[in-house]
Amino acid sequence: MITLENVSKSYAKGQPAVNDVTLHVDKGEFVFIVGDSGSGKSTMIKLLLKELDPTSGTITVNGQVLNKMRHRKIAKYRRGVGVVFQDFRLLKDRNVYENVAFAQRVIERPNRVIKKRVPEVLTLVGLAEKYKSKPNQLSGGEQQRVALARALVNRPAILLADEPTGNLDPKNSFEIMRLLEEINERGTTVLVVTHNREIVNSFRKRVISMKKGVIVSDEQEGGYVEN
Amino acid sequence: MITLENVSKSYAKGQPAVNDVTLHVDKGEFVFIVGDSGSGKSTMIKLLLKELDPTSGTITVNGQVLNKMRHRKIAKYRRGVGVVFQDFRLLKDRNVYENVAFAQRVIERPNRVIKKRVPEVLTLVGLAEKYKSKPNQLSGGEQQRVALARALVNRPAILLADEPTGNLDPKNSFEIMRLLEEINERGTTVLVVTHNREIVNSFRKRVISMKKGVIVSDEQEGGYVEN
Amino acid sequence: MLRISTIGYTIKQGFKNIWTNKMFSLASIATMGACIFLFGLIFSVFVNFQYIVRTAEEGVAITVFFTDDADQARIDEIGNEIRGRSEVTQCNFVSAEDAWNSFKEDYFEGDASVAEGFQNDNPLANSANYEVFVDKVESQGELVSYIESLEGVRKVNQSEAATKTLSTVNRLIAYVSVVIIGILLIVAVFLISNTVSMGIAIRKEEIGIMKLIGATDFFVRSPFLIEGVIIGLIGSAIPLGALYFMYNKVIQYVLEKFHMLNSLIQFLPVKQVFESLLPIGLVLGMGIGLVGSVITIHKHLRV
Amino acid sequence: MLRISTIGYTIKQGFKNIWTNKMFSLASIATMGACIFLFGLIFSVFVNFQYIVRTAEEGVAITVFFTDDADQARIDEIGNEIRGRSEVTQCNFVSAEDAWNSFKEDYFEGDASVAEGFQNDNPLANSANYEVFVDKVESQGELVSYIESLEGVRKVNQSEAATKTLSTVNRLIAYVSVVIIGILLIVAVFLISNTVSMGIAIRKEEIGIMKLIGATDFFVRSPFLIEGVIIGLIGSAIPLGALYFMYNKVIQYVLEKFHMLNSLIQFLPVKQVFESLLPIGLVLGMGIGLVGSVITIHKHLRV
Ligand SMILES: Nc1ncnc2c1ncn2[C@@H]1O[C@H](COP(=O)(O)OP(=O)(O)OP(=O)(O)O)[C@@H](O)[C@H]1O
Ligand SMILES: Nc1ncnc2c1ncn2[C@@H]1O[C@H](COP(=O)(O)OP(=O)(O)OP(=O)(O)O)[C@@H](O)[C@H]1O
Ligand SMILES: [Mg+2]
Ligand SMILES: [Mg+2]
Repeated sequence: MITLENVSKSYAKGQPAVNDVTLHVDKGEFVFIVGDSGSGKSTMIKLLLKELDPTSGTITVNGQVLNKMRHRKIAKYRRGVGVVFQDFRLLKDRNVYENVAFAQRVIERPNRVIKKRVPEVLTLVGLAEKYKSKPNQLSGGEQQRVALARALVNRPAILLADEPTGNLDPKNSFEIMRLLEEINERGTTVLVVTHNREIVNSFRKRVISMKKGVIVSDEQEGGYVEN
Repeated sequence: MITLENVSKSYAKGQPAVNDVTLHVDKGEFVFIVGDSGSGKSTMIKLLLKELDPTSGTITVNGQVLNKMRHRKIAKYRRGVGVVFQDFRLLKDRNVYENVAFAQRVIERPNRVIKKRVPEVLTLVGLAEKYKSKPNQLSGGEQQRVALARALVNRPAILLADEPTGNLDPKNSFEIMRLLEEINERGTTVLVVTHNREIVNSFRKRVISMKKGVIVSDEQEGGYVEN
Repeated sequence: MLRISTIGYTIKQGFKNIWTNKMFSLASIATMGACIFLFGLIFSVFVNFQYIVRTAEEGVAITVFFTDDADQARIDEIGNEIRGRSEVTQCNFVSAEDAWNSFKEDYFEGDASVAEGFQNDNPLANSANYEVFVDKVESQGELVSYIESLEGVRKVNQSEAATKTLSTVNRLIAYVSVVIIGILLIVAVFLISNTVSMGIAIRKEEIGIMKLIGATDFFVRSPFLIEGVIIGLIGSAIPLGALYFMYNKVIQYVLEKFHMLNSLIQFLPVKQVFESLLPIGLVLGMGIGLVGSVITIHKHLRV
Repeated sequence: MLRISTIGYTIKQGFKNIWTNKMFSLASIATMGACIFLFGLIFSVFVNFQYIVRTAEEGVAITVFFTDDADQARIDEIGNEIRGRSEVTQCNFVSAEDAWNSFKEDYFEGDASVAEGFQNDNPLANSANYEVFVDKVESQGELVSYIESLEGVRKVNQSEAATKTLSTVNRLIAYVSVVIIGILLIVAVFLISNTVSMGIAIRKEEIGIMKLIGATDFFVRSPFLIEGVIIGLIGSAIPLGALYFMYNKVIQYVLEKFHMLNSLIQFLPVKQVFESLLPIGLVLGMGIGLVGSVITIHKHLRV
């Protein structure tokens, strides 16, 4: 499903943020990515979404080589990938409903479907009542859950979640993580970047650990790796 | 030092975000504030900074009643309070150094002092090398540490930190928390909002727990309270 | 290829953009409005100037003199023939006495003593004539040939110098108006492009987010296009309306302030000016809005 | 009260704001530039028009006629006395023959046959005169009284109609120019205020953050003021410079295109126009920048 071959990404001269990473994730896998602050986890997520292009190496997702993808195809590719951004990236001037609906509009779902699907997903993340609020009228955790709802609403084949529980209390975090597990069980490939040691340790999934842009360990049914 | 008497804050009609809260924090205390997503923790921080005014009740900080404070006095009051915002609120068009220096410029520190003090604080949070980067060239955790450095640089009498380790790995989180403890030991009153159960449980400080805008428990040397 | 719901969404989003960024939209509309207002103002002024010059041109008469053997009957006949021409608006007989009197008025400025010497001896005895006015200066040449071919006509004077001067002034005014309007248009496109740029700058983040979620260029762009067109239309409709209602007031004011102009010049009626100004203004506004946003979108939306 | 380092920071920040928001600053400068350019253009055109009208006014001569008993010696004396006056720029003697010849030219347009009747009998025998030109139209009245008081002077003609027409045209042009420039200024302040608003809108978040960190209103505002002034200065200096270099080219072009104007009108030298346009333009630009930002800051920065 996802293959990285000798992928490096340098923002400027000096130490690359992602350094010669080779990695394969199968369809339907659930992977935790852990690592220090600044070790290149978010950069990897951005590479997979083709928000950034690698300085060297090849990224293949679903048989498509991202490096060579034509400009016209990028939008279509991204529609198959659900992303929770570390900084949420909600549309500030639209309310919760419109933020989530936007992902559906982009794939030209008819209004009828949108009207049914969006409230469903908002209920799933516990925000059904807040559908009319603008992002700046939400608490940090609520914004994070809107971002998650938007990533889920299209039932994407791949879900990339960058720190999806950083602003959530432990109970909420566990619930959200169980939701991701459930989605994964229905066939979605899930990559979760997290700092939450408790969660990583209790879910016993594949854990990829990064340090200074390099993968330092990759364990099936692993725990949180302390560097 | 900090006294709240029957403080309520409603953003709109319906359930208030902070509901009839009465609370006293002594000078030099270290307090954790915990609670579900949306329980009113950030709202309380915003009230203490006079970013928001309460709908009813009185807030007194350092002998000054915030509700009655004149517009001209607000800036001066805020200079005595260091804040780490949940969403960082860094100045996007300035680099790390300028972001931290800004807090010093505001209190009209001479350039000579700024040039010495800012690198010191950046070293303290582990960002000495990144001083030239703009916020959007930093990882989530790095941005969070810049926000912390900015809150600390003026050695404020009160430190309010809203989820200061939400984007940090466990090791970094513990280090930062130990830094806050140290600052507290030097006399600063510290209020930390956090979801990190491990940290709350291991530091054994006063823990105030909120639920739906109400304080549901307040323990000295407490642990993380599950609702 | 496009779903109806998508088109609906796009149009709705265009309007919503305008509403959400009220202040910014207002600024754009105001910029546009200011440009179109100035355009309309200068357009009106110059259309009127042209009209005034035209009217003045028409006031330039052809003078027809007669041979010595033409008697009054023949002269009357010639008058009728001239009046029969469709391009002739007026044909006045000026007797030799009239000519002499008017000459005395003009030249001696009522200084009777000088003129007295000629009292019984009209020096312009030979100068009875017709003053002929035509509807268009262009018709003058043909008419002159025709009149010259009539029997009993000694000479036809067309005051070439005056005509030339007027048509030069006319050309000069046309040039100046074209230059000023041209500059204004460039300024307008420039300002609008800047305004749209800023609008996009304000929403750069939002646009980036949309693209990351999988929105196509077209999907992101089209609301901006529609926004540009709407702003262009509103921004031209308002100043045109304002001009429409100000027009008569201003003319009235000018005529009051400068009585002596009353007899000299005549202004175009507002209806006639707006017959061309309204469609030109609206199309211009819409065009500027569209061009402004197309250029800017193309420049800035390559995310 | 203010530390020097704070003042330094403020000014530096003003320049930095401009640099950081390059695109936005450019837009502001361009907006300002467009306004000042149009202002300068219209200013130049109307200053020249005024000048041309002035020149034309001066071309209107006073005509001095003599009594029958004034012989050539007395006439020469009168001429010397007139030439002695400081306001007189020219004083030409026109003999009766000259007057008659010029009259024939003017009136009969070279049609010799009509004039022949008078051959040996100049009908204007009495009309030898001086054509006197003055430096300022205002001096005319006084001069006329003086000349009338001279012995041997029968009559002084000043062509009142022509003078009146010209001064009316002059007033009309002044009015139109004041109105257009006034509208332009309002438009300029408006556009600049909008541009500053947008600038503040773009940085609204940043400003909010600054305030939460404890920055005073003054600390937040002053860089914007300085920014406004700098943008105003740059935005007026550039178009004024452009106008300065275009001025002569345009005049040359106009004179080439319209040969006949060459003799008729004379343009003001660029130096003389810019003596007033430059300071007015710069102060205007700075003022608009300052006023625009003060108004907007006051409106939007009450965080
Ligand atoms: N746009 C950029 N320009 C320059 N450097 C960047 C940029 N984005 C990130 N970096 C640097 O690249 C490194 C990796 O960043 P990245 O965001 O991938 O870290 P991360 O693993 O997500 O960290 P965190 O857990 O704190 O979010 C960091 O040192 C960061 O400063
Ligand atoms: N500006 C606002 N307008 C309206 N409602 C708001 C606004 N800000 C916050 N709220 C609501 O008030 C409640 C409390 O918000 P607050 O940000 O204080 O929660 P919190 O305890 O900080 O949550 P979290 O842990 O998720 O950050 C939430 O339900 C939120 O939706
Ligand atoms: Mg990250
Ligand atoms: Mg919060």
